[in-house]
Amino acid sequence: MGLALASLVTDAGPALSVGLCLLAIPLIALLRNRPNLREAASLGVATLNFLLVAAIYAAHGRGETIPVEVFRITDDLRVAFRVDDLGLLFALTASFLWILNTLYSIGYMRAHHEHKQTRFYICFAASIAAAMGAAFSSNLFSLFVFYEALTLVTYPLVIHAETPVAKAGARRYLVYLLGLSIAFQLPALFMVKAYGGTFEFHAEGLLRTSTASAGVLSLIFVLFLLGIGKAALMPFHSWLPAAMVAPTPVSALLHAVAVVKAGVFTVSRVVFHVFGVKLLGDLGVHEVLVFAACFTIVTASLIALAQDNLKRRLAYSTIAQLSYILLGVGLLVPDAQVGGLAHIGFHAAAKITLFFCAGAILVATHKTLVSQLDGIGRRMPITMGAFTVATLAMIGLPPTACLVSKWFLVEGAAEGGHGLVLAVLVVSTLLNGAYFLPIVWRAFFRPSPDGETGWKEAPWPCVVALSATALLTIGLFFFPGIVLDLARGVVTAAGGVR
Amino acid sequence: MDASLPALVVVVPMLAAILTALAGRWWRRHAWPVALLATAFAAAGSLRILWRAVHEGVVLYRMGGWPVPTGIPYRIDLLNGIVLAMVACVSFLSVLWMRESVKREIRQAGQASYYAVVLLFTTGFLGITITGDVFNLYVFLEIASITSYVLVAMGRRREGLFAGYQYLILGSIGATFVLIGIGHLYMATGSLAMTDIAARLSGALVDHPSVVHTSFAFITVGLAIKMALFPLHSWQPGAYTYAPSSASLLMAATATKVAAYAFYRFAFTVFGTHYVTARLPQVMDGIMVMAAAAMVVGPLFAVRQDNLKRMLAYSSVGQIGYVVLGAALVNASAMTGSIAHFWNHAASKGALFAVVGIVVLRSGSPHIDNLRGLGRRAPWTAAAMTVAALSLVGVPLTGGFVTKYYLALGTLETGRGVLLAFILLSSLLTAVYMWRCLQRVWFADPDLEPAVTREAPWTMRVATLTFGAACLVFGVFAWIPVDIASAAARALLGEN
Amino acid sequence: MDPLLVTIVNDLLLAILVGLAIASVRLPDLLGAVATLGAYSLVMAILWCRMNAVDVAFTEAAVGAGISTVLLLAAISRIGRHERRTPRTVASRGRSQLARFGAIVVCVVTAGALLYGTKDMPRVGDPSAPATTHPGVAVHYLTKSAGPEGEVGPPNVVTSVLGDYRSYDTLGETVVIFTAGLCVVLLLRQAQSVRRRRRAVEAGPELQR
Amino acid sequence: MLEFLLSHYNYAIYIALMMIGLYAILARGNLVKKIIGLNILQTAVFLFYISIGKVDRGTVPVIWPAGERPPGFENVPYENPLPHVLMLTAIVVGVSVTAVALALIVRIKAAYGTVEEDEILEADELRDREGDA
Repeated sequence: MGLALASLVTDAGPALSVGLCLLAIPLIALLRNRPNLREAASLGVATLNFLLVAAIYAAHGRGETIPVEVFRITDDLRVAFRVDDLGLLFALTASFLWILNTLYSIGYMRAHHEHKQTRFYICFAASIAAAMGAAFSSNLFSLFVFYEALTLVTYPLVIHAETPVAKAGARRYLVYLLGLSIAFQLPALFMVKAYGGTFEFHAEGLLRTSTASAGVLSLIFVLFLLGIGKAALMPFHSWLPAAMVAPTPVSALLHAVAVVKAGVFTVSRVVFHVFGVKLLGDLGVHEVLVFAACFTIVTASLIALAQDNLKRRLAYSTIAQLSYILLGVGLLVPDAQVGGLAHIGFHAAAKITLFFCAGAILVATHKTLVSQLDGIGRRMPITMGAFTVATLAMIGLPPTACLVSKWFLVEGAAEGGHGLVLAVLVVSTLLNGAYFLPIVWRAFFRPSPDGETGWKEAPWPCVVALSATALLTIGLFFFPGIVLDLARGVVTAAGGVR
Repeated sequence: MDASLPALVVVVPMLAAILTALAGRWWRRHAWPVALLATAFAAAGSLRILWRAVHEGVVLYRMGGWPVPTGIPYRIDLLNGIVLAMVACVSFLSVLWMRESVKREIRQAGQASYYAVVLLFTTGFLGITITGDVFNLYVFLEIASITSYVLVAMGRRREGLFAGYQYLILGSIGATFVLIGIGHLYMATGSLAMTDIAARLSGALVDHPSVVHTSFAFITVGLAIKMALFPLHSWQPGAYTYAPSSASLLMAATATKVAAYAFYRFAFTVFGTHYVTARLPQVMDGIMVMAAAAMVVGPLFAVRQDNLKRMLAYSSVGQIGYVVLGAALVNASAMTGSIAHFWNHAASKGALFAVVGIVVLRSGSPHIDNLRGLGRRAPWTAAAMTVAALSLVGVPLTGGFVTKYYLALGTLETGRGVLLAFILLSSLLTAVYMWRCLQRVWFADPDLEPAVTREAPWTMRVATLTFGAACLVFGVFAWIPVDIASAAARALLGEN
Repeated sequence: MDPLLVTIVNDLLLAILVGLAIASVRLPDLLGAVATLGAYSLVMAILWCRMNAVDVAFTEAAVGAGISTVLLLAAISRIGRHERRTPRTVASRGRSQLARFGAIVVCVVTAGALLYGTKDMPRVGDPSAPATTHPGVAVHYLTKSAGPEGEVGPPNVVTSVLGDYRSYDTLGETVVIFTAGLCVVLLLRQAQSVRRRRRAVEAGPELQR
Repeated sequence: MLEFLLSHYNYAIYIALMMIGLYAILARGNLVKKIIGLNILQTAVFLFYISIGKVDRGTVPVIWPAGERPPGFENVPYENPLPHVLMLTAIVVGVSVTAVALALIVRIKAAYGTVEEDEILEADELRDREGDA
């Protein structure tokens, strides 16, 4: 009986989850004239969705379930879902943070008197639906559909302000993400089908039986790397800072919850379930990924140093941190892969905190530049406290979760004998410190220029949300089990057992 | 009734045309309902014929009961079943759409005659599609052509007259070339029925090979003019730009694709797959190059247009490349994509021209800036346009993606991966010019006065939304067109 | 008549055709060109008559030499009879030179293709040509259509084919005429209304409705 | 070679006529001249078809009742009637196209004041430029 229920949950759960998020759209639209109910609906759906994903997690044993077809477009093209560790890792992260992100949005959007809030919440719900769909997709086509949908539904969020700057930023966002995926990811997709015969993911890589030449297979991998723009590998990263024109909750959504995580998630899917660790190792083409990631980490950190705009500095930090994940996955060493995958969850918690804080500062004091933050810690102690915690996470210091993932990374790199990678990790840690710690120092140890000292925190939903994510960042340091187990599950199934 | 349906599908619009033309003087107000009913009958009938073709195999109707090489047969297999349904349904939706537009753009005294010409246009293309006799195809080709020339010339601007004339000159050269090709074919085989020619072709190739080759060359070039295949497309942008909106809609969604169908029919049924692959591989390669070039050149010109009609006309120059590429690759997957594109392109281009027609009706001009305000003031129309634009670009879950997927698979299967680059470049360019439109629709500067101030009349809205919905249906339930298209492709190639 | 004489007369007619066609195309006076075209059609009709295609010859004489010429004359009476032979501007001179060059290229290529086609053609009058011997088509019409027991009846096989075997083509042909008539009326009526409107504008605003 | 030329003389002439017509359509600037060219082109194709149907020593395809043929003609073949039928249709189609074309030309003359292609193109270009400005 219990087993039957469990299999029911894992079979129907993914589709239900996507459906639930989509259901929020008409609900929000109907309640467009009653803001309280509208926001309550958003929050309610977010909570329900997380509970659903949690239930799927609880019901899911090890390994992966059998794909459940949602609908058939043609015989070749099917939208189908299944539950596996990698998908759950992404889905759990996104669905949990969505609750907090929604809560935060309510405070932020109201305090800011933003226009077109209904459109905002609709697109918000649609983007999380797309993220859930991507997480649970059981084949490459399905994943591609949700990946593209995510781009399209987040576009109205990025252009939200509809100012010329917002339009320019949003155009770059769309041109990069859509252009790259049409130009590179789409041919890769076609080639996978033509040379691999199927779109269905396989634990050891669907291309493992392909008879195509090494050159063709390497080309496919490189096309994927070029085409998955959401992973923000340099030189295709510039959409991410450009998208900073969006309202802060959107930036949080882009950076922590859905968009960039969908990018690294897709790369992980390609590495593990399209190519497989063994095939990639034989081809040797993973070196491309490793070098690109190393280059991105160092370069992005250096650029971040020079940014005065807080959100832009955070954006470049994100670019660097994403490459940690890609680096870990690309090293093809089990420990490094566990670290990289775990970083998906850990970085999300920390980075969302940072964006929440940046938004809270903006709402409370209308400040956007790092150089304006002198003494802000005394006016907004909770916010800056959370900020400090997240900063420690970015550098990789205890007591934050990112230490755990970084530790695995370092261990994996050492194990694989990648001296260069180790050096990059050391340098980037120093650089992270160099561009984050001065902010903390300014906030707490420099006097406020205008001499104001009274408490002036952001609206309570914002403060609650950012405190929760900061606590989560610490909590995951002590209890990293859930995330690590899922990451290990992925790596083990891929044949990386020791 | 069911048995004679193939004849009725063509004859009913024909008679309705004569009726509206003759009775139009006293009956002016009834022209539209008559046209609507006639095209509705044709649409329903052609869907029924397609259904029969899917479930019972080839539908054969012998005119006058004469056996096949002696008399004229109507022969509907999956390929022309698809095209027949496309033409009839597009005609029905276009007629439904055009009532308000015709009231505005055509002089009152000419409206009844205009509907008659529209019906004859439909008759012509239905006839081309359904017939199994090559000379009969030519006769209906001329009916379709003459009406096309006049439809173009009915535009309000004088440029329409000259565009119509230029179309007439090139179109007549094309039709004459087809006639020359048919003459050579007749000379070599002694027959005019398609299946009979196909059966006698191997003998003809032994006795009169050069006659057969010349025939193929002239039919191909003639049809290439008719389908506006790059670089023989020069008549098309002017024609679509200056024609009345209703005529642009009707022509863009049907005309060139029917010529492309005729090419499929000649190449694979009359001349036969073996002939085009074994005897003329270089010719097919040449057509492939033209198709690939069209796919890129069309959008390249479209990107620079500010006149929406001209933009969409150049877009059609590119899209016909998708339809022809499948034939040129002679591969089941690619051909599946191309045949499915008959429907996909009809849906997306139909929706886009319908929207442009609404913009012209409401704002008076097809300039791209007149799209502003559409999203706020006419959300349904704007939604249809968005879906159609996404389909044209080839975003997943729209019909366009399905086309691209199967074409791409075909290029890879035949080892011509280079063509993939053309497909993708074409998609990117399409995304660029469609984006120029969509941005004005949805994100126009709110301070500017909207050019479109209210939603379209219900007839237009229903038709436009149906076109838009079709883009989605063919993308989400793509197995409907793809299963048929794939079976049609395999039948043409003799695979099973 | 002596077969050789027949051939010579026919070939002479063909040569005359070419001459008339060239003249018709080259004459700057449109009226003259149309008259020459009429003569061309007439000679063509005579030739077809000599080739035993009497029905076609009648039709060509009536329609090609008759109606076409009348239509062309009617059109010329409304637009003027002189073709302008000298380009007006530098741009149009360039354009017309380009057109001429393009036309020559197209003609050479087309002629080449057609000449290639004649390589394996059965000679004119070959009794064993496929078109003549196809049992289901030409032979069927000639042997089964006529007479009291025939499938159709009338002795003139052209009538039988036109009216019965391929009556559907004939229906299409009728529709083409109808279409053309309808289109011409539609186009010219529009012109009348344009002219009427212009006259109304010239007459003054009070006359406009 | 000479024999081939003589036996295919009809075809050579039809090709020559076609080229005259095609050249006039493409190279002539006067719209009426183009139509004259189109007429020549079409008639040339008709000649081609009629030549296909020619049979040596053949007679008009009007069937005599069995045994009633005049003496000396008992074994004379009939011409192939099918090309004749096809060309009856094609002639009518051709004149229809001519009629429509002429109606268009009359309208063009009324709208542009000229029937010379280059003048019309210049007028359109001028209007486009003014439209842009």
